[in-house]
Amino acid sequence: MNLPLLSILTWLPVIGGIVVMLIGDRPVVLARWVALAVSLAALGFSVPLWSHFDAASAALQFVERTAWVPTLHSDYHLGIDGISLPLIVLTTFSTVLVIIASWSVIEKRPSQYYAAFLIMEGLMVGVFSAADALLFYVFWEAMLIPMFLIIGIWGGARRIYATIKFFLYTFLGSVLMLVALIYLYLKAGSYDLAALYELPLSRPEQTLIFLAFFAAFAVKVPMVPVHTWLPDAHVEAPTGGSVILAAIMLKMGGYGFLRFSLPITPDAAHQLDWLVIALSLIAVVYIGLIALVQTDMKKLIAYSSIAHMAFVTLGCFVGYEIVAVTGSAAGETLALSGAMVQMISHGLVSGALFLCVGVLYDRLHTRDIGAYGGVINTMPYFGAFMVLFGMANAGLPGTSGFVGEFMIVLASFRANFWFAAVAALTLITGAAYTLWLIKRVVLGPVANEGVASLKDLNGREFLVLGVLAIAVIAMGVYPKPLTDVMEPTLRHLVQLMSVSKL
Amino acid sequence: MITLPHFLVLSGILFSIAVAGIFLNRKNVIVLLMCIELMLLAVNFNFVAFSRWWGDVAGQAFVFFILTVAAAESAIGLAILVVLFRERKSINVEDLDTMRG
Amino acid sequence: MMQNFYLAIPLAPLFAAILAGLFGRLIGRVGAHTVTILGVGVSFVLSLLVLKAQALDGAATYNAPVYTWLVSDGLSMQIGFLIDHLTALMMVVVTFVSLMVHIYTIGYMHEDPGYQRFFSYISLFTFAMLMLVMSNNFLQLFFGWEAVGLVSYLLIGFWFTKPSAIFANMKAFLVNRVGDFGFLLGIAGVVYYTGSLDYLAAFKAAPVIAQHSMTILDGNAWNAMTVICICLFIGAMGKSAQVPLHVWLPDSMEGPTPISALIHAATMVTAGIFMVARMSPLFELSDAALGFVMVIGATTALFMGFLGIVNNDIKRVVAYSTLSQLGYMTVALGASAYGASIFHLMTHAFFKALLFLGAGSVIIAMHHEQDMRRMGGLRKYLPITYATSLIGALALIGFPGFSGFFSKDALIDAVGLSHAPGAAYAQFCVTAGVFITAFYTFRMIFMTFHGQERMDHHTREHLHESPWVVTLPLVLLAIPSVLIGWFTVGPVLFGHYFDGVIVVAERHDVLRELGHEYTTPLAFVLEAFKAPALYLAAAGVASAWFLVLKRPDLATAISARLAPLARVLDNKYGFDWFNENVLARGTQALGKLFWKVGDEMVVDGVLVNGTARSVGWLAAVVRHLQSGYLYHYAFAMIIGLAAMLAWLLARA
Amino acid sequence: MLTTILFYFFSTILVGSAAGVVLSRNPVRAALFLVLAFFESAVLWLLLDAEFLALVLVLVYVGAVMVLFLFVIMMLDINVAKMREGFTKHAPLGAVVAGLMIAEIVYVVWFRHLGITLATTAPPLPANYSNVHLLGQVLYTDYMLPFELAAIVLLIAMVAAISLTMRHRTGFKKQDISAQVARRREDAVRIVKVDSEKAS
Repeated sequence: MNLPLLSILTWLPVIGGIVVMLIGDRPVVLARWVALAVSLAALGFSVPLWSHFDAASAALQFVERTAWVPTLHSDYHLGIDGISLPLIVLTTFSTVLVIIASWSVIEKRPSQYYAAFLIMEGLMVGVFSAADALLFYVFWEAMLIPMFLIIGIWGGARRIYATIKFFLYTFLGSVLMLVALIYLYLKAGSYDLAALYELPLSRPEQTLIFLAFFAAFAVKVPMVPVHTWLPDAHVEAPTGGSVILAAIMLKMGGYGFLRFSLPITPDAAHQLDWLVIALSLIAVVYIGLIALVQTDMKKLIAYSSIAHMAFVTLGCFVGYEIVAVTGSAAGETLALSGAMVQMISHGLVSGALFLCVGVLYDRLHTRDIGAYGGVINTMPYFGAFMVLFGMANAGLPGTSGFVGEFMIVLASFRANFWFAAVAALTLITGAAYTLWLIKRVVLGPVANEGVASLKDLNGREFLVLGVLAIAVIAMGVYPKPLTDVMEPTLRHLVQLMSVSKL
Repeated sequence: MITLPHFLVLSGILFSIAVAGIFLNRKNVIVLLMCIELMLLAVNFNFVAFSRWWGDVAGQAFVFFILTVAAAESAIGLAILVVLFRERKSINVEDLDTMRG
Repeated sequence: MMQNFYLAIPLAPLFAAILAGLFGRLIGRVGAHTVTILGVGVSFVLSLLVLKAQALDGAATYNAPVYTWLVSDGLSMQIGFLIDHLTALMMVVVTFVSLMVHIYTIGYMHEDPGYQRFFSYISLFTFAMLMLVMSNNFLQLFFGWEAVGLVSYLLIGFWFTKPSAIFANMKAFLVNRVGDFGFLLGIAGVVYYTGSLDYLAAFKAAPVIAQHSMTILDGNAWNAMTVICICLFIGAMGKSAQVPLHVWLPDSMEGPTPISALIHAATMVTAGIFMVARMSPLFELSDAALGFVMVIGATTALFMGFLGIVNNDIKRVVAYSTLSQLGYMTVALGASAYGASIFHLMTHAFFKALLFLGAGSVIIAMHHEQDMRRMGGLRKYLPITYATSLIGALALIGFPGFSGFFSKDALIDAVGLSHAPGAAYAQFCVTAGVFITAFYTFRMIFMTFHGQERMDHHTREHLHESPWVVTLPLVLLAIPSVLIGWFTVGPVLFGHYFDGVIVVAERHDVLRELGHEYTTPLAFVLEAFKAPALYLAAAGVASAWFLVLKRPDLATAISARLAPLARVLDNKYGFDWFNENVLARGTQALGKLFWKVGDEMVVDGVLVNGTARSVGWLAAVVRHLQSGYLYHYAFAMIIGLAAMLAWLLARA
Repeated sequence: MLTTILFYFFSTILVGSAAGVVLSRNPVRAALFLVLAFFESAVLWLLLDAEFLALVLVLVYVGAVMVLFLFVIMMLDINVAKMREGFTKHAPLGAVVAGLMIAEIVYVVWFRHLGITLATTAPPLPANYSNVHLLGQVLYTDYMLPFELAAIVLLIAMVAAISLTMRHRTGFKKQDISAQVARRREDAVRIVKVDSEKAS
């Protein structure tokens, strides 16, 4: 198999998106089917990616490299390891679901809507597979544009406010990242990530670079206190936008930490790990409580996303404390692995929950929790799915939501009892806001005529939620294939983290 | 004995007079334009003087270009002035504040 | 080969649950109950074989993984089975009660539209519970632990249109989650010190753990084992409804009665007891943790019993009785009498399931009326129910010869011998609890089956004995409730049944001390006549008879006289009030505060929009510099030029 | 010696006329002072052996640009009195800035000459020196491209000036050929069907 799989995965959806855009809305059916075909093809191409991936190696695989901007010593350099692979598959997977889910829901310029998602898919794959910092940055920023348009064009009433907030927040962070990348380039003379990994840096340099990266990635994750763009963006985004935002965009922050912050500035990361850990733990409690009092379903799920992503950042950085306390690196890989699993799982679960909200919104055109009640009476299948995904969100064992949290709690106990204790509070808060949501929306007697008139899931919705449900349960029952793929890469990462670059 | 500094100081004085003129005649656009011409003249003086002292005729070529641009500038400036006067019946700078923030 | 055999035990009900749950419409009502009963029946029969192999044939302990769930960082997390004497016993209890409840449900739920769903749930529960007891590692234990919680959630909220039911199920899940919070930390502690999730590895490393100490709060070094055990026990407190995490259990009675019997009396709530017994090698190493367990258990045993006295809802009385009995089991754990605790767990499973199902039978007959004040004199209408309920009640109060007697009596004696911290308090509680138990149990029996008929005319005309699917389980449960003690007290309690499974430190071993005096079951029964417990129970029954049947007016007078006390009991010591008004409202208020002040005012208001506003303000200020006058710009340019020149000159 | 006298003589007049440009009340006078200043400059440039530029200055500047200035000044009806209001308002500031600049320039010229010996007379010119010849050689070889650009700049300035000042008067009848060609039958002819026999 000598196909340039990564390039195909990156550019096929982009080109497909342009084609869909050119087809236009007349006829919509054609645009839709082409979009579906393209996304399915991308998913198809990610199958050999997984099957041909050598899980025993930590090296970059499927490498493609040609000169790109020779004057800046930047190459078109793609390659994936165990960190990127699951995220790429998650990307192609969720794009297919989003396209199916928005099959007949979007009325305004549907072909452009599909095109935006396809183009974004390609760019996101590019982000995850770029092995050149400049290339990464280009994909990273380019990806904002389709998302900006999706929220700005197909969003809700306050979409302009939300898009500007979203854009400014993320852009502010990534500009600082660009500064850091340029500095690194001037020092290393190359944008190649491998070269940056080996670049020795003094402590002040590392600290500044770390903070610049932190600005970019913390916004994306998002971490407290730079999280307020997320609830607004989610509330205003169309369902598909919310799904991609939650499922993949947030992962870029975590991916950035793993790919840039930890290996490039290990000493600064060690020095400042208290900051990240403190913010993560604060997020678990603080955001958990905020989620409890939300009255808008999407906002609630958005806040729960923040709390769940706090586990990712905790898992990424708790390793340094483990070494500091126990003197051995045991548990570090576990924490990183937990962070990765949590990212994938959160992608599936929060995506599914947003789709559930979308299902309700399509019918009654409100996201207000108070407008629902007893939905399960009229929509039993939907109710079952919602309870399942709610339980996954609350981290029930046997669903994917449990795996990552479990690993991270186990690992952070090594660092400090209280880290684990505060993190484990999510068992309570997570269950509280999720179950209360389910109680108010799904269970109970039929609340009003609107609910009484609801129709249960149609085949398309059932298909999408069913596929996600299978994925969530499969990952909860047997997560080994996933962690096996990542393990060597993460071990390698732990090594990079532990070698001082001073 | 005339030395280079003579000319340089002369051009400096000219330039400074022009600067002072801009402050004094701040309301009259035409005089402002004239002051700018004076400034350019001062600059040209420097070019010519240096060109003479260093025996490099390129300085004079630059003066040539400056003259060209200055001519173009005053032509357009005066044209704008005429249009402005037609619109506003005034060339008083104090009346021209539509660009205020 | 053995693995497939063991695997079949939990998977049969799981398969049945999936079939009934996902294809319920396809296979219909009969199909649903056939397939689930078949599934549970298969696992019951197989469990019996396992018990026979373990207990009688002396089969070796089986401990092997089924599959590897996940490997990371050298920590291998596996799903696997540990089959030994304890497990085998639990499996039989679980599958037997479950089977009875399945059969009973055919009658109890036959009018319900969610018939298939219900069967699917209880089968799923059986699967989860089996996974819990058969586990050989903490991961699977936690999985089963939460899975039974999930099914409990689903079943309490089975009638999802009933607001009280969906409130109760959320409460149950959340309170359990508070326990699980501690449990998870305990597991994390075990993994930290042993590097493995396996029971045996943890047990082997236990002495090492006990030598470590942890600094939890500054300056306070705690023994690591104490911390771990208390954390694990917090989990048990949630699941086994110990004070103060007991609040969910009475409310869980909002669910259908069969599941009250199955989950909230016989099996799930005993998971905590089972777990602590399973972890005996760990708990034995921490006297502090044992003392904690004992005090909590004793408090639960006595004070929850009081609540049984004042309640008039037949199911809730049984529920409080369950709480109290769980307290007894916990006390026994604290006294290191794990065997007694498990023994009581087993007998309690039978007679409490019996009592619940009996109550259910009454409720069916009364057309879903649960208030005992509207019953009375049902003895002649429901003879089988009456007889079996009476058997259950006698077992519960520890009437000599009934199963409950053996377990309870041994348990009280064991506590009396214990020297653990808090043993004196515990002994007082369990002894006083005997009187209380007898009193509320027979108050219930008398109010329901004896005395005046207080129901309305319409109900009375339709009173008749329940169908055979309801009474058959009652009878089948009544048999072990009477007899099981005679056969098992010797081997299980004082024999060597739990050798090698439950580890008891030499100095804690109260059961062995008791065992020295033990000869035969009959002697054991006769021995009881020397102890105060029996007389206390008799006094309890007598006072119940006196206050309920003979002088009902006196009961009212007493409660009027003791009004403040009655109010405290009526309010259930204020736990619910505290949870709802302080905890729930408090966290909500805090959440709202964080949201409105933290997110909207500080982050969004000051930081985000504040930045935007300050930029706007700056722009407004700077805007005034743009006067629009040409000469201002010219001035600026010239002055700037002069200044720049000056700077250049000064610098060079 | 003669050059020194000439220099001082003409430069005095130059400075004086420059001051006149700045200070005179009437823009016409200011323009005339500027003309004088250009003349003096031309003479001084002759002293610097820049004959061609001196002539260009007189021909182009005095002959064309300044005439344009005068023309515009006279064409526009300028309220001189109002223009002079607050004439001295910014005079102190102007004086300070101008003084500062003089000081800076003098400072540069006298103290910061970067080691170049300035206080010398101009180097002697070769015998067959021809200013025009040399300038032409430079302009048409090394500065060919800028020279042509300058031409384009002038052209653009011309076009711009014309288009800016062109007045579109209304009320004329003009022939619009493109409109005539673009006319189609449908625009002009309307076929009306008249019901002749119907009684109203």
